[in-house]
Amino acid sequence: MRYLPTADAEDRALLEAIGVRSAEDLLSGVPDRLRLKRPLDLPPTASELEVLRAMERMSALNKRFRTRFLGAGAYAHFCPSAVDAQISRQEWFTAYTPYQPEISQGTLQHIFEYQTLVCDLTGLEVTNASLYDGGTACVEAALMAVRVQRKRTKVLVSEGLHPLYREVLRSGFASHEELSLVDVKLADGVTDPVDLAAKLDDTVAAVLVGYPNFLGHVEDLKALSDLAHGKGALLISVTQEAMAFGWLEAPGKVGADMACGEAMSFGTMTSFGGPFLGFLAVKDAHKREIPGRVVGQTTDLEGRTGYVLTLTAREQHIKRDRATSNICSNQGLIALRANMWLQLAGPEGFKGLAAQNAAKAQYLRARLLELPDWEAVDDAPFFNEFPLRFTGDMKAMRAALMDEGILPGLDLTPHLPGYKNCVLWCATELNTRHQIEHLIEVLARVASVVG
Amino acid sequence: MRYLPTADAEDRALLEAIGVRSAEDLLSGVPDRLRLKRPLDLPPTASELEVLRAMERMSALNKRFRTRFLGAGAYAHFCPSAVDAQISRQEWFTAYTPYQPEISQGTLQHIFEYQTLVCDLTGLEVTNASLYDGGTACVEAALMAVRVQRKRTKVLVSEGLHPLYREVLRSGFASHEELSLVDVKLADGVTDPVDLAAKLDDTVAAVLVGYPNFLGHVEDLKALSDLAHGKGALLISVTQEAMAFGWLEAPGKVGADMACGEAMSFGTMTSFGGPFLGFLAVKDAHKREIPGRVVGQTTDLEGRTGYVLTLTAREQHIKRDRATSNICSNQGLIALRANMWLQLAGPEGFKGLAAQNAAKAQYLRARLLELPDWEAVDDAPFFNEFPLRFTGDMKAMRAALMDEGILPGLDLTPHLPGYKNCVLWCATELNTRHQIEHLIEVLARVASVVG
Amino acid sequence: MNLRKREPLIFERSVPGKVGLDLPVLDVPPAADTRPDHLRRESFDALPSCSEPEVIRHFTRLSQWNYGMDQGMYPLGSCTMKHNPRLNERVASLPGFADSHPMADEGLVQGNLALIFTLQEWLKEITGLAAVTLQPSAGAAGELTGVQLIRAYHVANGRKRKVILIPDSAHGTNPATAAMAGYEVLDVASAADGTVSFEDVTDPVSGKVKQGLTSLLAEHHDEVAGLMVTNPNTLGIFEHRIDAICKAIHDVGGLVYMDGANMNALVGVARPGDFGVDVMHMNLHKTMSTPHGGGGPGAGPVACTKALEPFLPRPVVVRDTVKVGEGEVPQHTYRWDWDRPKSIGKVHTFFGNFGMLVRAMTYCLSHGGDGLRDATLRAIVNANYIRRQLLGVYNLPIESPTMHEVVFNDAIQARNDVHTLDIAKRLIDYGFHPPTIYFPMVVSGALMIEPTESESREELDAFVDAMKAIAKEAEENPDLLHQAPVTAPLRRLDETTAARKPVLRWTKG
Amino acid sequence: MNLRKREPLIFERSVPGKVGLDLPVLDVPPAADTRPDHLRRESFDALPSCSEPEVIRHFTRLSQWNYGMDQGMYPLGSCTMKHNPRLNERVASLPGFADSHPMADEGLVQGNLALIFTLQEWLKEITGLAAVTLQPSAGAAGELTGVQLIRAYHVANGRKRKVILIPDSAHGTNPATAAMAGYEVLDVASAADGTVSFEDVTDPVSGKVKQGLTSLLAEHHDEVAGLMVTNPNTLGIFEHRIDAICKAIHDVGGLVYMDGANMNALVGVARPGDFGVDVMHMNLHKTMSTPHGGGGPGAGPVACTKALEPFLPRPVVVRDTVKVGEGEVPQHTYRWDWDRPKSIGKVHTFFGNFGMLVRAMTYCLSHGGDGLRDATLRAIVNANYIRRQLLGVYNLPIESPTMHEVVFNDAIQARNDVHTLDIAKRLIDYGFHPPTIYFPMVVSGALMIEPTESESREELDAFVDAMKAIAKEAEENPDLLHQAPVTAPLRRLDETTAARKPVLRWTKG
Ligand SMILES: Cc1ncc(COP(=O)(O)O)c(C=O)c1O
Ligand SMILES: Cc1ncc(COP(=O)(O)O)c(C=O)c1O
Repeated sequence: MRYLPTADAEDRALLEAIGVRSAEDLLSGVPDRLRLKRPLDLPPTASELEVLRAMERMSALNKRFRTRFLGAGAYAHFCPSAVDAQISRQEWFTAYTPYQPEISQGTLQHIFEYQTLVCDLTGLEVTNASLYDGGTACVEAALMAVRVQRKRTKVLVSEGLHPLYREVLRSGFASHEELSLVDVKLADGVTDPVDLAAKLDDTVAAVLVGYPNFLGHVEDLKALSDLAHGKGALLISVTQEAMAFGWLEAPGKVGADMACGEAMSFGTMTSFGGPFLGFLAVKDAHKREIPGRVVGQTTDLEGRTGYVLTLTAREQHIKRDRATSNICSNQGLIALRANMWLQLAGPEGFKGLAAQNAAKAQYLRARLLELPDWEAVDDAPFFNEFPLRFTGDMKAMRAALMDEGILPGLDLTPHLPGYKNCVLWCATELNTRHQIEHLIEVLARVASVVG
Repeated sequence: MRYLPTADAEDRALLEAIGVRSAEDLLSGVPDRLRLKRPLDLPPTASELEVLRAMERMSALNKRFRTRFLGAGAYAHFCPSAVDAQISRQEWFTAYTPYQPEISQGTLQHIFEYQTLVCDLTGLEVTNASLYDGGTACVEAALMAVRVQRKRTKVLVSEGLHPLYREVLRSGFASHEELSLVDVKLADGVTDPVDLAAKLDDTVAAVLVGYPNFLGHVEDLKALSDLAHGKGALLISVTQEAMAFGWLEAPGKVGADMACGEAMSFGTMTSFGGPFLGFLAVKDAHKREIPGRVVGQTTDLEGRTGYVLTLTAREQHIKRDRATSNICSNQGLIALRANMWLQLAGPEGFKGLAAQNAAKAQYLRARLLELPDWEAVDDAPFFNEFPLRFTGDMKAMRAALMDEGILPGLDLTPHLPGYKNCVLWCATELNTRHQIEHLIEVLARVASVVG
Repeated sequence: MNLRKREPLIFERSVPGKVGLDLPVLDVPPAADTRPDHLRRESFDALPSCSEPEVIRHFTRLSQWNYGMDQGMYPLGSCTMKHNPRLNERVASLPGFADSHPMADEGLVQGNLALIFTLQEWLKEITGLAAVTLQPSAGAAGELTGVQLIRAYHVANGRKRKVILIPDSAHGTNPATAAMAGYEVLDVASAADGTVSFEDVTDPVSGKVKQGLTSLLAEHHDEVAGLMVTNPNTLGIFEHRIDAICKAIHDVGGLVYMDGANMNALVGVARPGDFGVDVMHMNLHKTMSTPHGGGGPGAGPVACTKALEPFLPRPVVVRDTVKVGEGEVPQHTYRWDWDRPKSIGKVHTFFGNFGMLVRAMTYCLSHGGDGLRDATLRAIVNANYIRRQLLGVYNLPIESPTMHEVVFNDAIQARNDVHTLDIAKRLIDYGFHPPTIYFPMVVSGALMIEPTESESREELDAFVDAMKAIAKEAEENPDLLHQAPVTAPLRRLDETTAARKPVLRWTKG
Repeated sequence: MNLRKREPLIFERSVPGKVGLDLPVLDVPPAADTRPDHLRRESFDALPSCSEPEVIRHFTRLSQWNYGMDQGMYPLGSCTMKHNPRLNERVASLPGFADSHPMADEGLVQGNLALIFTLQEWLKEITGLAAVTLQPSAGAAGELTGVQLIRAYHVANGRKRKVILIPDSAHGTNPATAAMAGYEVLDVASAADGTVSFEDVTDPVSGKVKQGLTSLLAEHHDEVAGLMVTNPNTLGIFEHRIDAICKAIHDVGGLVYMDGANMNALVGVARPGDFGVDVMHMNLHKTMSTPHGGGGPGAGPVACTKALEPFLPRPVVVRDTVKVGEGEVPQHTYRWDWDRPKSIGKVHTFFGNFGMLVRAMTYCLSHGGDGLRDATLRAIVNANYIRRQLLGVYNLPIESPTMHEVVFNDAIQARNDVHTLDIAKRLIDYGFHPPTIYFPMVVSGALMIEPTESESREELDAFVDAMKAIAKEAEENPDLLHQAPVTAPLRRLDETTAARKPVLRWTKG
């Protein structure tokens, strides 16, 4: 097998040095009664060519689309070629967590810069080296809020949060009978301040709201956080489309006490939902309660600046059952993608791309509303996603688009009560005007056929 | 522009330091009368996304084929993913020729290992860091033979050499009235010993023969070199399909005095014919006449082994108009591909792959000959290519195959007298039995339609 | 070759006006500004302005201060640093996989569902368990999923259980996970041979008595939700009484969770499902070589028994087989089953770190059943070769048979006041990444060495020579080791100050 | 970070039986052995047997002893080491290009023909010349092509001419090329300002007289086939009399070949076709940034006047335009024209280093006309910035205006017996690749510095600081410089022995 350095001569030499006849002799630690007495019932070793062909066949079973208008938590954005090239360097992608700083300064300095950028985007003071994804980041944020808020045991969750984030939250809280999750209703596509006010009391540790929310709408964090703070609750801003940070003010600057969410938009493919990039940023006062790896700046014996993993007293390998979280491996390489993507984009590029996202989405919405069978649902401001109600035959319409190589937006019917027959459309800098016109053309055809 | 480190502040600082107002002020060396007074009539700067799309559109104008049976000097072989990954390291692909050995040991040791392998494959003693491609390698070999052979001014060229190699040879010799090229006929698909004997005399410096030749046939180097040596001429073996070195004895071990040709088969794509990898290996006695860069082993101040460019007294930057060649840049990165490809293949893998090439070609030929309209032309032994005569409608047949996603072998009609209506078929390890059966099926269909 | 001594933070390099990314020409009307004024993004405090070449050089130079698997042995015990084939990276980036969308209708992603289904089948055969979920993002996430399955199982059976037993040699994620799942953790003593002790154990030094499995179960039997055990354990030793341990836990109605981080020592040799384990995770970024990426992403699939299957995270992939006709190859279609009333829900927003699953599947197909077993055996041979070569040079605190990794400590060198940290740092000067140190905690000054099957005899010997040279230096020149590393771009770093006065981001100054 | 001191030759690592590549299952009958016995390949003497990880590590470690563009400034004068965008690599590997076949019918490769046609149009506009061939593999191949065009032109006009004039500052490929094309080479003296001298020049030291252009033409007028001139020349100086030079050559019926290796100083600023050049080459691996690959591949397109076009290498791409109908966008199709009776034939087996042409096309499209000119200007600014910063610190032998590169020498440091080689080697210790040294030969101890437009002010300053520090060391501690480099994995290498007793390959023993 090409990956194994085995050769009769070499194997014999090793076994002789050890003083055994065969490798099996080294299994003495595994009692005979516990051994597998047969070969694994799996295919044999295969050449690279054969494996490549098999996997290409498998990948070809997925339908590909020239044009995509689907977001809903996983966004197709442009990624400079330099990013893929860089993360492919063995120095980055094969390395382990930087336990030995003297031989891992590359990874450590990168994380320190990444942390700086996440704080910059969120307007908060402390963050970590990454969390698994948007959904699990919500769980860590909510549990941290409960720790920080001591005896408060209730967490309010806006129904504007991604439905799957909410399910991950429920699963994470299930094991804690002492804690409860309460939903907050939507009104006109954003968190209903009335319902929120009604549910806020001094048992509420925190409130989670989307920014922008699942519908792509821009929540007024300022107003919501004022409400929350009024009752001593923390406001946790949840962002599923981090590209919005190039369009919207940093949550930390408009009242959010914590910001978490998903940053896959910075240089990562949709890749069926993973690996993605969870993030969580908090205030300095709360830094010792943050979960996960944190990198800090320090100096070496000769006073030169360097970087190390720090605040480890929070972590599982030191605190064990009193750790702030059990997380160990995180999404390191995806954080590297995000860091490099952001450094290449810079302020001009980032704000410029975000503005193009908004422009494409606004144009798409306007063109769709010119069609007879598409209706506005609510008119909250939005970033690069928005819902519209479809009065025609949903199934036929979707099928027609797919036949034309267009992946339509998400059918909200099964995902959000009150949005039956609505489609969540997403447009990014990758959607050309030509693609939009083509979409409209096909939809118009469908309409005329049906009507 | 993203590649330029320009910013008003930075530019101003630079210009101030230099003591000029604008960059144009630095053009004082270019007399005004000689300057271009207008902007270039070319499109403006474009974003990466736009350029990528434009180039993707252009590449899509080329027709792609699932199945390819075309070789004729450019061969599709399997290349391990590790090769592309390695040559993509900036340490390799962005570096210049290793003029400064202390900071270029990577490139230098690689070339030394590459030289070792080329000598191993060809059975000769000295080679260089690469030449442009198979055709220009023939020119360098022939001119070197003339230098080595002193007053001999004639070079015999077998008609079994790739027609384009022969054209490059003619172009290279055109500037030398004192030298002449003479063709040697083919008999039964290999160099005709009778014609060769007839044309050999003491003005002949060297004889070039294909090994295997353009038709994929195995020339008997031993017999041919005996003839050449009998008249004091050198035998130059020309290999256009280096994969054959895993199947055929090293030319240097069966009489060749020099071996040159094309080594793109080791890890390089067909890429419309370039960049490819020319090679030339010679005997130790002739080493000071070899063209191009040569790497040698030496030691540093502390006695540690290291590598340097050597025998530079042959080269243009020292000898100027008395150099052995004008070559400066060569095909370095392609040589790296070949070196790594060979090291991964190893003796087992290389001989194994070569044997699979022979097996696929033999099977393909056998299946084709079962069809009514395909006839053998000659029955010389072959490696992975062979010619067959087609008695049907060539144009219709080729069109039918292409419609089915099959790229047929080369139509020899315009390329080689005596091979009218013949197709040069090639099969490699990439051609599955399934592909071959599919080909036969389509050809059978065509036959039945026509007949 | 990077001979520069320092790479500034990118923020120090930023010059307003430089661009590293050009915008495409906007082909639609510019966006109307619908943002409330106070929600308009005006500026950034840190986001740098640099040209593309500067950013590329910044990261390239930084990368050159890392050490990777393609350079040499990376003997981090428990981390299983093995060869990361480039083929796996290439396959994961096939557009069919990389561009597929998690919210797309299942009919559009049949390839992904087929891959998930197939990889699950491989892992079932490898673990000997009945069901598998690929949703957990890493080992710790797998542990949490597994413990949540245990909790759901007990709840479904109306049992109130609040204790999880964990051997003191366990990895930190085990107790942290149990706590995160709302359980109280009780340590189980380790016996002299390094495995789980049934009997209580008295510490020779402190005289403190640590409870063994028997007395713990006697005391807490009906509170015990289960046991989390690592096998082979963190000492690289196979729990030879694992079947008895499982039986003891089952007898009190508990379930056994196996931390499968060390499955690379068992694949093709023994199967947890066969020796009584109820639920376990595997680290695909260890056993199946998906790259560690400088900290992640990983993938921590969970395998469990039939009894636990109903509780698995949703959705679950289902294969429907359509027989096309007499003697024809059966055609498969795949779908998501979301209707899982007993499911613990979701442990990842979508379906886990899918890109890692693609790499793991590729790794499995490349090795095949035989190759996977050969890898296991070679990993064990390599660990034992190192054990044999360093025996006597370094102290081997526990002599039970070594599986895939061996744990030495600094007892011999300590006599010259040379400690584990010194030895580790000195290895850097010899061009090796140090092993895992000070873990497991049951061994003082542990040096945990895991070579994996990827290492050739030549590389093993180079490592052994370095370790021997260091032992010699410890005798002759201990201070040299206290100074190490001396050839790296940085000397030892001040971690105390870093934690006391944390500087966790750059700020304009 | 690679702290190992040495990487053995792969051959020393080989162990028979190891495999780095597994064979696919053969799905056809094994090959019948049709080879004559004496032509059967039995064995290899050097080809190594290693596992894949070993080979990958071997090359990775070797690579870590190189220095690349993505690490820092690479000021090799005349080599134009500029940023190599990854986009260009990505585009070149698009299957549509990478898998296309040179012997395929032209109808199947319309994309390639379109690319070749378009790039030729760009180069025509940039050079101001009428026709372009992309066939030459590199600069030297371009020179040979160009000189063969000149020869063919003279032959076609029934002129016998045997002399090519070349300024003594020319790159070695110029005289080597002329000789290879069967010409006799005569040197032309350089004037004090570094440009071609019309007058004869007396060497102040030797008193030898070197002929200038005027006397050479007077003496050889009807034998002169042409002149090969580099502009800007190898001193980075624009030949300000180039129009007069061209006229003088044309007056004797000769043609002017321009070595365009330094076109990166002229793109968008001045065009050879406008100032009288008949034929020239460009190094796309310089001006258009296709990567140098540690020695190649390059691409050396040749541009020429209408008069020379008939002689260009064949085939020539032709565009046919089909108007589809009223006001519609014209449709193009492309074909090869092989029927070129006057063609010099072929200078490459197929169509040149096509993959490099794809990269160059991508580079052109990315920059656009404005970006190309901006790049030229910034390259000139950077060179002048270095000139200004190092003025007085190093000796500037010729003070004519600097274009894209500046040539200093070691005159000042020589007083302390510190020479160009010492300065170059010391730069390695400071983390920079040295400049081109001892070229051009008209300057003794030349230090030829070309920063290119890719360098930021920060990087230029770092380089300047290093050069100043070295100048200081030359004063204070010359021996330090004789020892340099001291921090690289190897010290200075013995090139004399290497050439005297050449070891050019590894042999068993
Ligand atoms: C024994 C053991 N258990 C659990 C883990 C945690 O796995 P992960 O880092 O994938 O969360 C590790 C990884 O270090 C481990 O070694
Ligand atoms: C001035 C000059 N002319 C010609 C050449 C030769 O170009 P190439 O190396 O591409 O053959 C070079 C490259 O070093 C050069 O600098």
